[in-house]
Amino acid sequence: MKHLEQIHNQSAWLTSLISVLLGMLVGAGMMLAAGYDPLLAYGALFQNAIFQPYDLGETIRTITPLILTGLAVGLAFRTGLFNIGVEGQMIIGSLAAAIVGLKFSLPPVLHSAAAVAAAAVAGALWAFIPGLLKAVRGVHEVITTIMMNFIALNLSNWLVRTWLSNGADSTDKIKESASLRWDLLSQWFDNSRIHLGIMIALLAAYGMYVLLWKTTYGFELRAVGYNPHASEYAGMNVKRSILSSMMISGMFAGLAGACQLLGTSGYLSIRGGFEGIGFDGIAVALLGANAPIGILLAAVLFGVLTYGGGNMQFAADVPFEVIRVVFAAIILFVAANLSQSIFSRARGMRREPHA
Amino acid sequence: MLDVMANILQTTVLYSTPLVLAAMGGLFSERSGVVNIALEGLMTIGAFTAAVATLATGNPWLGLAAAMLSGVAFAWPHAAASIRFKADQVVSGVAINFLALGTSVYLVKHLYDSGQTPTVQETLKRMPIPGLDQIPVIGPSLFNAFPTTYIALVVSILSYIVLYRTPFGMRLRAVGEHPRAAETMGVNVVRMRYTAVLISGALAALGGAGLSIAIGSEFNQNTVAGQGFIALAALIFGKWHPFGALGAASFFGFAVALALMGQFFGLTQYVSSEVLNMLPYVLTILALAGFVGRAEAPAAIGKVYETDSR
Amino acid sequence: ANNQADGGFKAGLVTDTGGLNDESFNQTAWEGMEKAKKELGADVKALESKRDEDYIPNLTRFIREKRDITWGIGFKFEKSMRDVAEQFPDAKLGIVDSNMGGKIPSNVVAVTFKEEEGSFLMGVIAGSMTKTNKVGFIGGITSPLIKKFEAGYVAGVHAVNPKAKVEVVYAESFTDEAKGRTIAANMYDQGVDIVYHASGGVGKGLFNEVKTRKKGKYWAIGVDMDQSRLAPDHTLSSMVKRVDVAVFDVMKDLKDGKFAGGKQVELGLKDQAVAVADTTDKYVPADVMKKVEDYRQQIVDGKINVPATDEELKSFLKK
Amino acid sequence: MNAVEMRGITKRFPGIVANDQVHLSVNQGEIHALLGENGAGKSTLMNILFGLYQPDEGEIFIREKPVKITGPTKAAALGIGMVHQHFMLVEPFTVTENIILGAEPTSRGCIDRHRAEREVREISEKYGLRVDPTARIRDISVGMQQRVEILKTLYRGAEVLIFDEPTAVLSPQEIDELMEIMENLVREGKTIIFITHKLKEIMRICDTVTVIRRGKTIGSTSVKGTSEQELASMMVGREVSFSVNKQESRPGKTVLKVQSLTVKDSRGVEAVRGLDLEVRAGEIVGLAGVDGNGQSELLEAITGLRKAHAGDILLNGEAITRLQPRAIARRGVGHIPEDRQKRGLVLDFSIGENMVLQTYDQTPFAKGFLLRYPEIFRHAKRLIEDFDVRTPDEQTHARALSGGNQQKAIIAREVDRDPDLLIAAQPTRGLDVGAIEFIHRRLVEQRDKGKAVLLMSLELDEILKLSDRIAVMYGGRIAGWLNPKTTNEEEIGLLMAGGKVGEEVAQG
Ligand SMILES: Nc1ncnc2c1ncn2[C@@H]1O[C@H](COP(=O)(O)OP(=O)(O)OP(=O)(O)O)[C@@H](O)[C@H]1O
Ligand SMILES: Nc1ncnc2c1ncn2[C@@H]1O[C@H](COP(=O)(O)OP(=O)(O)OP(=O)(O)O)[C@@H](O)[C@H]1O
Ligand SMILES: [Mg+2]
Ligand SMILES: [Mg+2]
Repeated sequence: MKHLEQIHNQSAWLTSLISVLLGMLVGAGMMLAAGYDPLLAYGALFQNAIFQPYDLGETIRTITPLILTGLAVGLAFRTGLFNIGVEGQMIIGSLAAAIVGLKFSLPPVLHSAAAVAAAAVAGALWAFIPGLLKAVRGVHEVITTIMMNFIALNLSNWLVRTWLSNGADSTDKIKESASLRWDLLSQWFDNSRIHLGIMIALLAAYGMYVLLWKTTYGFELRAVGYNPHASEYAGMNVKRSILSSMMISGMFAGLAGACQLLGTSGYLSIRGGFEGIGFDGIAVALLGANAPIGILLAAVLFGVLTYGGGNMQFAADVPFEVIRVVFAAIILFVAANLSQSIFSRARGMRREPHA
Repeated sequence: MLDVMANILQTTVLYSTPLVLAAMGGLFSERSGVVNIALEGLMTIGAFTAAVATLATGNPWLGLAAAMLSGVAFAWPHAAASIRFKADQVVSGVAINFLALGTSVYLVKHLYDSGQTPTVQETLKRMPIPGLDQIPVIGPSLFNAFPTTYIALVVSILSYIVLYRTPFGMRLRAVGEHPRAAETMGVNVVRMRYTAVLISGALAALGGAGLSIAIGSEFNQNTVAGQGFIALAALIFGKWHPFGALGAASFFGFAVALALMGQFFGLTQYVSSEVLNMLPYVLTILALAGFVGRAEAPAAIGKVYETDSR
Repeated sequence: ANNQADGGFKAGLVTDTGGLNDESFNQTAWEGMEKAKKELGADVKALESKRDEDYIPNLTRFIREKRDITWGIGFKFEKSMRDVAEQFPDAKLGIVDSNMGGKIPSNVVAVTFKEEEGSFLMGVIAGSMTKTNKVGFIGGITSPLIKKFEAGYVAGVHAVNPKAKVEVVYAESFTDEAKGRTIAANMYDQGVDIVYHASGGVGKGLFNEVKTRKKGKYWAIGVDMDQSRLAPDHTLSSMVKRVDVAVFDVMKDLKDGKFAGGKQVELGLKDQAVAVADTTDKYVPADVMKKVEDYRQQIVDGKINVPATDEELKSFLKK
Repeated sequence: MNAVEMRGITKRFPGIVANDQVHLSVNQGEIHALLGENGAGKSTLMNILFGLYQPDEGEIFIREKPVKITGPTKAAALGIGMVHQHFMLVEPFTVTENIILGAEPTSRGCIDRHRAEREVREISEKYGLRVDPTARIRDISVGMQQRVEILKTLYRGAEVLIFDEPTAVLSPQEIDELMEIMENLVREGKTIIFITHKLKEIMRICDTVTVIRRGKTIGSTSVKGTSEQELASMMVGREVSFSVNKQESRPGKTVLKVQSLTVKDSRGVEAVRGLDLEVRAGEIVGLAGVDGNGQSELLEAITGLRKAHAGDILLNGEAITRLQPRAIARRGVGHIPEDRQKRGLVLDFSIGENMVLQTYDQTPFAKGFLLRYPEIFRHAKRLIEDFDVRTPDEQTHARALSGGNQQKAIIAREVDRDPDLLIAAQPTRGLDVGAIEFIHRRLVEQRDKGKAVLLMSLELDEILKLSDRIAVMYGGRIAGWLNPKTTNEEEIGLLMAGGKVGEEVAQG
């Protein structure tokens, strides 16, 4: 993860920008090879994603959970943990939000706040298990979080069918009082499903920044992430750090679930498989160098391409999947710092190893 | 009772075969010090290529060969990014997963104007080994299995021999533990890691191919559905050892079999099928927490290796 | 998929996450659209949904294009359809496979099928033809829709062969082909000789497995479309669900000025919207075919009330 | 005849010229010392000779023939072998596997284990390097590991052996053994290039010495015609004082009291067994012992990093036996850990952050739960100046500092916390004489300020020079107490090896 930090300096911004362009070029090449018109496709993509208020609102809605899952993955990475379980923690977050939204009756603002809080706590608890196993038994978090994803999926389906809906495929809509929708906001964006989750996501990003770089506890989390041995020598509680960083990560994931449920869908349904927003979070975090601002930007890019990509198929007949290829290419280019090596070759310099 | 055991064993073998192959792939890469979270993607591209090639040629063996080639082709950018360009290996692996899923589904839609390939008729069939397949309980599962199962077993044993008995394997492991030490002994770290990652691509793709032209008969975006990640888990669970990974993958298949058997025995009257479905995952976690615990990764895994002799 | 509008009739179709060519209801629905293009000169277009959250924007896109009708295919559209219907009261919408909990907005037509009726006939075939008195059913994800298949099938088996036992296993997936194969293999190994499935892609595994088994001894029964081409020598029958017919009929009515908004259009054997596949007589002997026809008539005539839920099945079996 | 000649070697790294027209010529069959401060460019030069780095300029001659050394394989073919400063051993592998790696004997495609082990045994007997060919590296002592390193070069038929700071990690006995081995090797006709910071070793065993400073050759001289003092000033460029000026100690009250302490190591074996120890204010207690006799476990127990199995540890009369590391540190224990990069620093943190690794949540560095970076950096700036840490600024990552400066940063941090008890474990390992001098002065300064100092070192020199009392550890116990004024290295060595000595100072 080390050299991703360099994204913070300005030449890295340039690198990212060039990588995005190169990535889109790869996508264009693929479209040309298959006989599609890339200009038409990309035109449709951006036109769809940002130019209409409705679509802009929907794009922001798409971005919202990506920010949160990106933060979840990024925070864990920062503290030396690989949380592949964001997907599952998000499912559990949705589940908790649904339970509160359906089974409780509270006044409007309080109700949604309670549902959001429940989702955050549930996500944190779901991440607590792999955290605990890692801290106490040294079990690799990659395995446990992968397994926990599948457990979450089945658990959610089971509860939806047996408890939350009386044998149906999906629950009822949550009570209006628990919703994160805000009519005024929706109206600004032409009745799209944009919701207050975006505020939660932005706050969470700011929260991660403050926590990690401004607070004493974040100092400890980062120290443990970089060097658990030295941290232990300095008197920090390494196990507690692992636990809390997993839980904060899970909390972000849970919030993403809350946003999806309380803002976007309004109900929980039986899932045939993973939605993948949690896995997308891995890409968002890595592209965003595990830093809040980077994650925000990466989520925007991801969101625009994802939502706009739907229109590409509509307007230019290009299969949506080319967007995934574009992503992959961007990530590879950024990670390999390819543009930089192209530059330095142009200047006749040799690549030097970094410390 | 015996036929129940035979059934459980059969399901175990069926389910774990692709996992074993992919885990062996991961083994080579990670033993050489390159994290391979791209197993999922490599399986995906293998499944895709196998289906397409078999549809085109009518010969599933050519399908397997083509799948291995495609695995090598998609492992190559992972190798190049993480070895040559010193990218973060997790990042690069995640990118390969996107790349493989994107490319394969894109091509399926382009080629067949559909979300899945047409049904492959010429799939690999079960191959009974005369005589042995008559042994009660283990006969029908182990000796009347898909060719991919035999391949998986052979690959596991070969992996062990190659990694622990040959100079190549010893160098590969040395590169994963202490690349600089290996370099001072004249081992070409970069070439070694490239080779390992490419082998990894071929094997993982082979595992994926089993899903589309042996057990299954088509490719769609759900064909692999997370099995690459399970294979990765099996590799870690098996402590980066060929037989460990083989055991872990089989354990997982066994847990799936148990969950299915539960339904046959009417357990669903007492517990929901969803709950039974959690069993494999819960069992894996319990096994890890209870018996296996800390697994020690190759020391240099995930670390970028800086050569100075350019 | 662009078409000239002739007579100005425009229709849109949004698939669920299964996609357009899913060899299932999305695909048959699209066939209905294409028929509308041919016979009604309609301008038809489709949008595929990647995730559940895409349903609303996709429906909205067609509505904003002022399409005369916009279809959402699959029960997963239930909630989204309601939202969109309320937001755009002037738009006309159609949903397949859901009655929207009985409360159908006035601008939505809800098309559902009596899958249990067709499944009952599959049960009749299986119950009549089993040699082992053990037949199987593979379900996808446990849900009311799949329960309809199960209940009808079990009832049908029971009706012709009360001694026969039905093994029911849910894969808890609609996509895991390997699991389908494993379940099928296990069923056959345990003496089941005929397996019916209602499990989407999981069912492919059933056909893969049965193909490798002895001809004339092990059988599969397909669902949604005629699936006999998946295993031509091992398929007894398929329960066909004519989404195309339903979709086309609704659009034809609409073009003629009749729109069944706010109503549930429930189609069964009587409407020939669920049916026994044409290829069934290939391996099913004439006497069984006759039995099937008898039961079909009784159901059409309302003499048999086919159960559609676990509870209804329980009381049906008691009789 | 010249075994090796390097002419006009220049090697540049980003921002630094590590070797600047360096000249080195080594005679066949001699032991040639390479001397220089930390960062002078010794390792770089040797890495070039071994083919790991390519020089930007210059020529190399082996046995008077010009060569291009493109990689370690080429170097091995030319008969050059290197024992690296940081061991190049694959820990989970066996001794044999490490030795044959890259040149494995095979039969039918597989490694011929028996032949390999036989060959290893043969060479090790020939040169008197006893090792167990089947042991795993992680299970054998550092001295053994070094023998494996030497065997690796011999297995490949090395004629010229480079030893890069081989003695830094060895106990006195092991150093003696190594010297013997080196003499053996020369007797067998090998040539040795020997890098060390210990002038005494050069005087003892080398024939010629070449001094480099800041990447440039200062000169070459025969060891016979020079002295330690002269070498030191050649190397540093100024006079260096070897003796530490310190007054008589005036011990005060007991700061640390360890009573019948038993500690188990990671494998559950008792590493410390019923040990008693006292350190008083205003004295330096030197803890000598062969590595692995429980010193590390003792220090870890005192600092709270390892649970005590039995016994008590009192700090200023209060039990700290069961306290967490943080609580112990706050009660006044400073700790300079053995392995600075692993334990002492977070290499990816700035110097500033590293300087507050224990105190980041206290005033003035934090207000409530918020960090105050301006204060943190101000603090770091002061320490950097006070302790002469060579770094561009306080925001530089610790990784970018040389080992010596990293060590200075740790000492600055620990001393500045003003602890009653300062534990220093191997504080000068691998450092050059200039840096050692500085650190020694700081430790004595602490003592004179009335602090209790517990110094653990494998360097008997250092122990003798700094300590007011010496405790020798053997087998998890204090084998004996010695008075530095009256004892000598031989006596300490004897105790360290488990022997008995007549004169001991009374404890307490
Ligand atoms: N790979 C590298 N990249 C950049 N700079 C380097 C590299 N290796 C060494 N240096 C720099 O080159 C100079 C010489 O380092 P070298 O390791 O040769 O010193 P040395 O004399 O061996 O020191 P020591 O006594 O501590 O071992 C140092 O300033 C160091 O910072
Ligand atoms: N690969 C590298 N890239 C850049 N700088 C390096 C590299 N390797 C070493 N250095 C630099 O070399 C210096 C220290 O080199 P060296 O490895 O000789 O340290 P050391 O021997 O541990 O410390 P000291 O020389 O103080 O004992 C540091 O400034 C470090 O930044
Ligand atoms: Mg050096
Ligand atoms: Mg050094």
